[in-house]
Amino acid sequence: MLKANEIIFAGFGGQGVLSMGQIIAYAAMIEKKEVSWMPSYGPEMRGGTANCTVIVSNEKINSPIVSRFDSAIILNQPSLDKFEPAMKPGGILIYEKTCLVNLPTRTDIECYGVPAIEEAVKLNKKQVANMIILGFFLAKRPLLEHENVLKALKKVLPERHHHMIPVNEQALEVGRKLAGEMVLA
Amino acid sequence: MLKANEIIFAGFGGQGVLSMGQIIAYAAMIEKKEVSWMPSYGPEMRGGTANCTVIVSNEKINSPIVSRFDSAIILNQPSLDKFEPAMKPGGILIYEKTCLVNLPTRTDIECYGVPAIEEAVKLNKKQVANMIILGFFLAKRPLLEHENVLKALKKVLPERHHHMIPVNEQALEVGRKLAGEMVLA
Amino acid sequence: MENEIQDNGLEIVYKKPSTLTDTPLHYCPGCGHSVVHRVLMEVVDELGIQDKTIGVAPVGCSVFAYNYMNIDMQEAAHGRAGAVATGIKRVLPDKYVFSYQGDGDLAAIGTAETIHTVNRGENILMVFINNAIYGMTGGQMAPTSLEGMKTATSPYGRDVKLMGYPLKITELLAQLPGALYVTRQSVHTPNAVRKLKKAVKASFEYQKLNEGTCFIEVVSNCPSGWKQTPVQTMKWIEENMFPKYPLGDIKVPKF
Amino acid sequence: MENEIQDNGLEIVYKKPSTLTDTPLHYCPGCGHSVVHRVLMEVVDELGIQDKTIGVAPVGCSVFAYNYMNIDMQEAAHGRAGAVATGIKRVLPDKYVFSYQGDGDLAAIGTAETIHTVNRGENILMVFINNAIYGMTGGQMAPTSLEGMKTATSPYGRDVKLMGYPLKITELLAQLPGALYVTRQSVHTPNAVRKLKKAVKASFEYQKLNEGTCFIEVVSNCPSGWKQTPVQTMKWIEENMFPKYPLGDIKVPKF
Amino acid sequence: MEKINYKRSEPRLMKGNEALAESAIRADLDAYFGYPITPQSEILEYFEEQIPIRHGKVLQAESEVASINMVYGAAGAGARVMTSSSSPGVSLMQEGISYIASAQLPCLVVNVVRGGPGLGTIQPSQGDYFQAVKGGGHGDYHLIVLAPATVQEMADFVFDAFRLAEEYRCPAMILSDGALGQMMEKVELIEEGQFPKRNFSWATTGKPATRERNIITSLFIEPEKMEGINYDLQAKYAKIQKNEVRYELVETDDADIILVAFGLSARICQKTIELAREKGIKLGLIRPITLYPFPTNIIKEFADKAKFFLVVEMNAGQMVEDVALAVNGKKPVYYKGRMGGMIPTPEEVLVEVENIIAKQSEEKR
Amino acid sequence: MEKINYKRSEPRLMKGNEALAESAIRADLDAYFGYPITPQSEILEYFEEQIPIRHGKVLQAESEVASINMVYGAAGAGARVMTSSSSPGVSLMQEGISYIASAQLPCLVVNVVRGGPGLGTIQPSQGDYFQAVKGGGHGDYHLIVLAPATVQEMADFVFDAFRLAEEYRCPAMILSDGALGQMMEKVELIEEGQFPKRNFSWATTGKPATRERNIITSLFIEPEKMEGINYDLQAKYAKIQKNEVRYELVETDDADIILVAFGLSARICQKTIELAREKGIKLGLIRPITLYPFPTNIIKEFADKAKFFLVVEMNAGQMVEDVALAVNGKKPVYYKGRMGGMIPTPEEVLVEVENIIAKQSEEKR
Amino acid sequence: MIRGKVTINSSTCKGCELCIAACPQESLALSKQINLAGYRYAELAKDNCTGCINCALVCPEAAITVYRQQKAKKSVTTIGE
Amino acid sequence: MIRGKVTINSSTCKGCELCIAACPQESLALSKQINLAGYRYAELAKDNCTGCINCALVCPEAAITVYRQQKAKKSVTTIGE
Ligand SMILES: Cc1ncc(C[n+]2csc(CCOP(=O)(O)OP(=O)(O)O)c2C)c(N)n1
Ligand SMILES: Cc1ncc(C[n+]2csc(CCOP(=O)(O)OP(=O)(O)O)c2C)c(N)n1
Ligand code: SF4
Ligand code: SF4
Ligand code: SF4
Ligand code: SF4
Ligand code: SF4
Ligand code: SF4
Ligand SMILES: [Mg+2]
Ligand SMILES: [Mg+2]
Repeated sequence: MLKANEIIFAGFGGQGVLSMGQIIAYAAMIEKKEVSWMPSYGPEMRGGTANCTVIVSNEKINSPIVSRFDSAIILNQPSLDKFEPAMKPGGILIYEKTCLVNLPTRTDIECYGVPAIEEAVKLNKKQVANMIILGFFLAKRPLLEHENVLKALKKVLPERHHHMIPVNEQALEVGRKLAGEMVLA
Repeated sequence: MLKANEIIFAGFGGQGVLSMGQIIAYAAMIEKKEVSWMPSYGPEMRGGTANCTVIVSNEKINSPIVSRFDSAIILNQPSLDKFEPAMKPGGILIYEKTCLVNLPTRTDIECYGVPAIEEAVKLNKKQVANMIILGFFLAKRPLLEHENVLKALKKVLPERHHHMIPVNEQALEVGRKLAGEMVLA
Repeated sequence: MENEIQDNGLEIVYKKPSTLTDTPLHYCPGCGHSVVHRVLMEVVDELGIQDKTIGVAPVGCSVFAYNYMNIDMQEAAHGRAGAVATGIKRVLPDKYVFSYQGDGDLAAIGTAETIHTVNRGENILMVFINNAIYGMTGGQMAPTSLEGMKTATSPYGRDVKLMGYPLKITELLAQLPGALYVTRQSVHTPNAVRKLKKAVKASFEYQKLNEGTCFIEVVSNCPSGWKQTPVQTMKWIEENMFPKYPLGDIKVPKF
Repeated sequence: MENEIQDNGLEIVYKKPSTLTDTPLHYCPGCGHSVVHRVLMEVVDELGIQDKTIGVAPVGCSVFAYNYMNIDMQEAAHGRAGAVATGIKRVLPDKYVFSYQGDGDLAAIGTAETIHTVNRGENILMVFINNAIYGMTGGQMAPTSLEGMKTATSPYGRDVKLMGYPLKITELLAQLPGALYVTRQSVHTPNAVRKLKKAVKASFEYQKLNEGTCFIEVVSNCPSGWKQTPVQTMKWIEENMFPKYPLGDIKVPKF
Repeated sequence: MEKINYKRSEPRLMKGNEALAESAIRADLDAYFGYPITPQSEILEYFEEQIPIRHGKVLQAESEVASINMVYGAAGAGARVMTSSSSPGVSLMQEGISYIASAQLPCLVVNVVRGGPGLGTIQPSQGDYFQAVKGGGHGDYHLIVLAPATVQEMADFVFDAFRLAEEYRCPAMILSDGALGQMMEKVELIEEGQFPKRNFSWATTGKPATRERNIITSLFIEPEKMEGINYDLQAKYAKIQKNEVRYELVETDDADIILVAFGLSARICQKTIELAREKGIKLGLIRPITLYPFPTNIIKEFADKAKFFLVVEMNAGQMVEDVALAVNGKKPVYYKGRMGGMIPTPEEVLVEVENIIAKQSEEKR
Repeated sequence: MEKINYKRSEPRLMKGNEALAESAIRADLDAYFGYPITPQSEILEYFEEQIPIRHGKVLQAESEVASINMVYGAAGAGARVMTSSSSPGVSLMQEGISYIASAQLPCLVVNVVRGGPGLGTIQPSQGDYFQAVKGGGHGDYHLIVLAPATVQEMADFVFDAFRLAEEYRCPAMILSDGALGQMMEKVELIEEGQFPKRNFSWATTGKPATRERNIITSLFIEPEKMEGINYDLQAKYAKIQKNEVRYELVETDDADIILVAFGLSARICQKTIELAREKGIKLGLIRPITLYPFPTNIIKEFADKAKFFLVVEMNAGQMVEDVALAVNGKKPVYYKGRMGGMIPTPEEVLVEVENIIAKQSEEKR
Repeated sequence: MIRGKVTINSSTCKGCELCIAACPQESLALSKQINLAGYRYAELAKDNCTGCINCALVCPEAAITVYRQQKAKKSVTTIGE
Repeated sequence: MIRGKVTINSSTCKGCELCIAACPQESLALSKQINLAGYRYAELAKDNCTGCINCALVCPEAAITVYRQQKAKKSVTTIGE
């Protein structure tokens, strides 16, 4: 594993990008790794683009601000346009298939288009598309133990949504499976 | 005449100490002398002690703040207590006779007690007591031409009080006369 | 885009006013701010006063109003739109000046400026968007938030004895002699929008008379802050806002 | 100084309250501030609450109130006495807290704090000295200055259309649900002083109930600012102030 | 500055703003008064959620002006009290802060700085350094200013701030920024119940028969008296300067070039050091933790050893003046910064360092 | 700084505050917004008396917060506009000033400083130097700050302030003090009608069909844009620093000890020079007239010649930092001051000079 | 019944459904597609529009243009009444 | 008629004359003397005081103490009513 993994989660507000990042962050903390989670915040909170940067590291994290990424989870077109160029060579970029018009073009990174919404609809919960992607990502980049991701999920999900834990777990699993099937985008 | 004369006018608010100072200042300006007039201002405006410092000089005045005085016009006890010690040796200190309980004690300055209120009452205008003192002072220290003092008087007196110019002039004259009669307090 | 009169015998009976720019509005879907912007610009269009109108935007969701209204505008510090508008109107007395403010802006931090602007009878129009919440900063309690209302800063519901009562500032202002015309309108139905527009138009016309301040409260919504769909908010306005903030004219000029 | 009961069969029926210090008051001769100070301290004496009372002085002529009242006091920034009193009362809810403010302080710069303090129904007493002028700074126009009144900043008389109308803030405050008891009193006659004292006493007693803000406007005088003798000012109060600021209770608690 | 070993809770992942608020509750806060503003509204929101079910008082004020004056009142009544805001809101507090400093009341003001001037942006900035350390209000006064660089410090400094504020009867400020407020990191919070309340003899709690009345004021109408107050304040500041300076040294032992940076910028600089050392450039960092009192002496010391200083700030160059005053001409002092909500990258700081090195060796030739 | 020879009226004896106000009317002021506060209420009072019978607009606002925001509105509408206050009132204006600087509006703010901090006294002080020159509000901005020392300058600097403010689209401040505001001196006022109005293309006067709409704002939500604004501001400040520095030298030709003082303090120092030279001590004075831009270069120059610098201020030592930054360690820089409304006497300044001389010669031995 | 028509700017529409709720004819519905901003947008779903402009009056995005059968000689305005 | 008496603190009295105006008995008048603060002060000029305390109620300086003929068994208070 790398010394640190610098991950960007980006999409529209409401697609769950911030909580994806938080789950990773919590899980990393459970594993006693160093971690930082930095949202972009703004009046754009209310729609528009939302993103967060997560750093998972085995060493103390100095700058929580990074401009180049090892991993990217992309849920809309503006985010792809913004972050594709910022990927480090050899990095991984995962996007939701139906959300993009123009696909990534870089060849020095791994790119995967995940049909997360489609799969989520199959689970009767469109909202868990993000968890499918997360499952996919963690399968491709096994930064964290699965059980810790589940623990983190419980932390991040508000109490009142705890009845949705099973379907979220299911979604993670779906993503993980998709990752097994998919070798390159 | 001295290079500069540093004068303090001090008494209760309402006794006309500020305007005495202004008259001197205006007259000095008319004579193309350098001049500064500095009030002590404060919540004490409304009663309590009021004073102003006037510097009349043939040269440019640098510091308008002085702590030692050539001349003092004193209209109440607290002012005497405060300013008598601040007199330069050889200076002149003029006070209203009925306003003091304890008289000045310094022997290295000229001290005069002027019965200004008494004389003002004789003129049927108690308010002109200050002009009597001013006349007295200018007789003892002829810093300024009489006619310029009269011009200054017109400047300082608000329009609506211009009918009182004659009685003010009279008062100046009374003071001047008293000065002639009085050699030492 | 379209021709005024179409080939097929249809004529345009409603289109976007020309004084509204083409910049996409940044507001959340279904937000009343946008409607009020449009109504204002319809009136400016209609009265042909684009070149004589100066607007003042607040700090609040409508901080970017100047991106949408194609008129000269100033962006005021939070709560100070009344003072800024006063500054403009005093030096340009022949221009139409209006301020546009949210409930946090106008009725919390700007209370003093609001009251004194109206008390001086500044000859301006003040447009007051009451959405019972601080929209821009993420849904905190506003002075106009209703009793028991849950917001980001009243998570257990507004406890009026601790946090203050819903402030009916419009009623207070109506009592000031400087207030010429004070009305409460809404945007919850097409008819409400029609009435709002009438009020705006009247206000601009009154402004010529130099007889005092016109003040329009618009009972509006905040789908994001209220955590409701836009359609739900309109119902909620009727059921919850109107009992506290009833619609209608509160003060009309007597001539 | 004197014995309570004199040899000659006379008994003391009135003397300076013990909670008033011996420091000579700095106010101008005949100023109503002093009378109100005394009345406040008479009530504190009478209720025996010196150890439970905390006062807040404003910026204004009464800035030095703490020199005269022998109780714990804080001096607030100009206009902010309502906020300061709120701060105190929130952390010491069992104490009696009152603020004391002039018309410039309470109704100009402090308008927002005043309105929101009352709107929250802070369980305090606000004493509001309306002398229609800025006494301390030398007689400038206050929000409550009367129409046509000449002051240092309205030398041609207050032109209400340019400078604002006399602000009846007390009437506005009375409409806020947080206001428990709102009254307008005066100091122009012995009887007025008697009534004022009743109002003060009632207010302190209401404060125990935690039911909202008590607000007492005192129509007072400013011989220096008005350029009148004290005796003249009392007449002027009656003839000119009362028509605009009529005496009496504006809101009384309903229990 | 005193170092206290508190008992701490298990690590949690928290936003800086929330960690700060939670820490304040654990520091036995009596009251919080504040007004929403991005990027720190979470502080108020956290208190509104937690205080009613735990302890203390919380009130959303009608403005920042009201907030700071409520703080004044509560502090004067002897309470442990705080407010928080971001740049424009803190500007509105300047009069109140000057009053609090003058009346010598302990309290905590948190500024989660955003890009200015004016309404600006809501992104992180350090543009309020001057306001914080030179006194943005009127007259001669200071706040004790602590600059956290991590979420952990956002939490911990609440305790330090209150301790110092109460010890010196001096308002304290935590000068943070939007990034530190919004980001989540692991934090081990100090456990509740370890931070006792003091009994302030000067507080206005109601005058019992047994003592003179207490007066909280900043008005001393005779200038002689007001000057006396000022001498007292200056004596206090001298004492604070002597006893309470805090800073961190990072790889300075062998460094011949010294970066000086606080808060978020200091973390950027740590990364720069890493990058620089890979290239064989011996960079070190002095991180002022207390911005007032400023760590003048340690910088002075390094002025003998270092080739030059580079001050890295998220502003147009403010702390660089205090560094230059400390260095006092002994060595060149440079500035590198970004403004208005922009954050310098570790890489661009390194480029700056390299440019200066190049320029200097050119000058020598 | 440009020097313009205006036609002037016959000398009059006037209070500093009134001379300033009269001068503003002659500078064709469009509007004044203000709130009473000692020691500058005469400014508002003068306007309320004169403007209705002459020209312009005047309004007593409900507060200083309102005043500065009215100024913002009127300035944005292209008017020549000003406000005035004293220390606590100016603190309340800090948010508004930051907005004005950020929106790049020309206007004049007068601060007739009194003793602080807090409510303080109403006596003269220079305790607001930092606030004026470092920016008491949030973010990186500056005011052009002029420091008059005479009633004549109180009047004249109004013209300079407006000229600079309008040329640079930058708020200007006249930093005076209670003594200069209250004292009367002879003044020869600039006659009316010599100071033309500019036509500001950016002003919000109503959008005609022929131009794009004008927007006055300080909000640039993308930090990249806000940084752009900051770069523009900094470029402007650099230009101001290059072109507009103003200072006065008093008997510096042969001086080996340099006093540095502004405003009233500078006049005290002139007397000190007189007294010193009687004793054979070769004192000279650098009087900064513009406090921002600060006359750094001239001080630098003297750092080569002078034995030491003594900065005399009516505060706890503020400008002394800027002097030390200019001297940059070349010579010792000392501070002598009084605080909270007290004014140093020429004699005590001289004593300080003599003490330093004694100390220095002792150190040599 | 008067014949009308609306056109809706599908790129600025945010799919708030206020127009749908306001239409007395129930002529409007949301699209299946999403636009670039990620919203499903309103469309004329039935051919029974009367051109009453209700939908346009409540549309926050000013996204709706309304057409109506030409009447005698009413002059064209841009105004909602 | 009830017999009363007042004593007036001549050093704190500021001669505002409010007591004089308020006295229904016209018992009070200003002194010829001035005190240290420069004011003529109020004095009991006639012996017809009833101890009604009106003067004390309006006195800004709290300079007046009022005495009254002892009645049956009223307890002494410091209060004006
Ligand atoms: C001095 C200051 N305080 C606080 C803020 C933060 N702020 C921005 S908008 C806002 C409130 C917005 O609420 P409202 O006025 O009701 O407008 P809405 O967004 O609801 O339309 C606040 C508190 C600020 N920008 N400046
Ligand atoms: C922020 C601020 N602005 C202005 C002042 C100056 N000031 C002191 S008292 C006062 C007004 C006093 O008037 P009022 O409140 O009516 O009290 P009064 O003196 O009449 O009792 C003003 C404007 C100040 N001290 N602080
Ligand atoms: S947050 Fe609320 S007020 Fe603001 S744009 Fe969204 S819906 Fe409208
Ligand atoms: S100025 Fe007026 S209010 Fe102030 S003390 Fe004098 S009379 Fe009273
Ligand atoms: S114009 Fe009227 S009928 Fe036609 S779609 Fe709109 S609301 Fe429906
Ligand atoms: S009202 Fe406007 S924005 Fe909303 S769905 Fe209809 S067309 Fe779209
Ligand atoms: S007590 Fe009554 S009667 Fe006696 S002096 Fe006073 S007012 Fe007059
Ligand atoms: S009322 Fe009081 S102060 Fe006034 S004259 Fe009578 S005793 Fe003296
Ligand atoms: Mg709102
Ligand atoms: Mg008053």
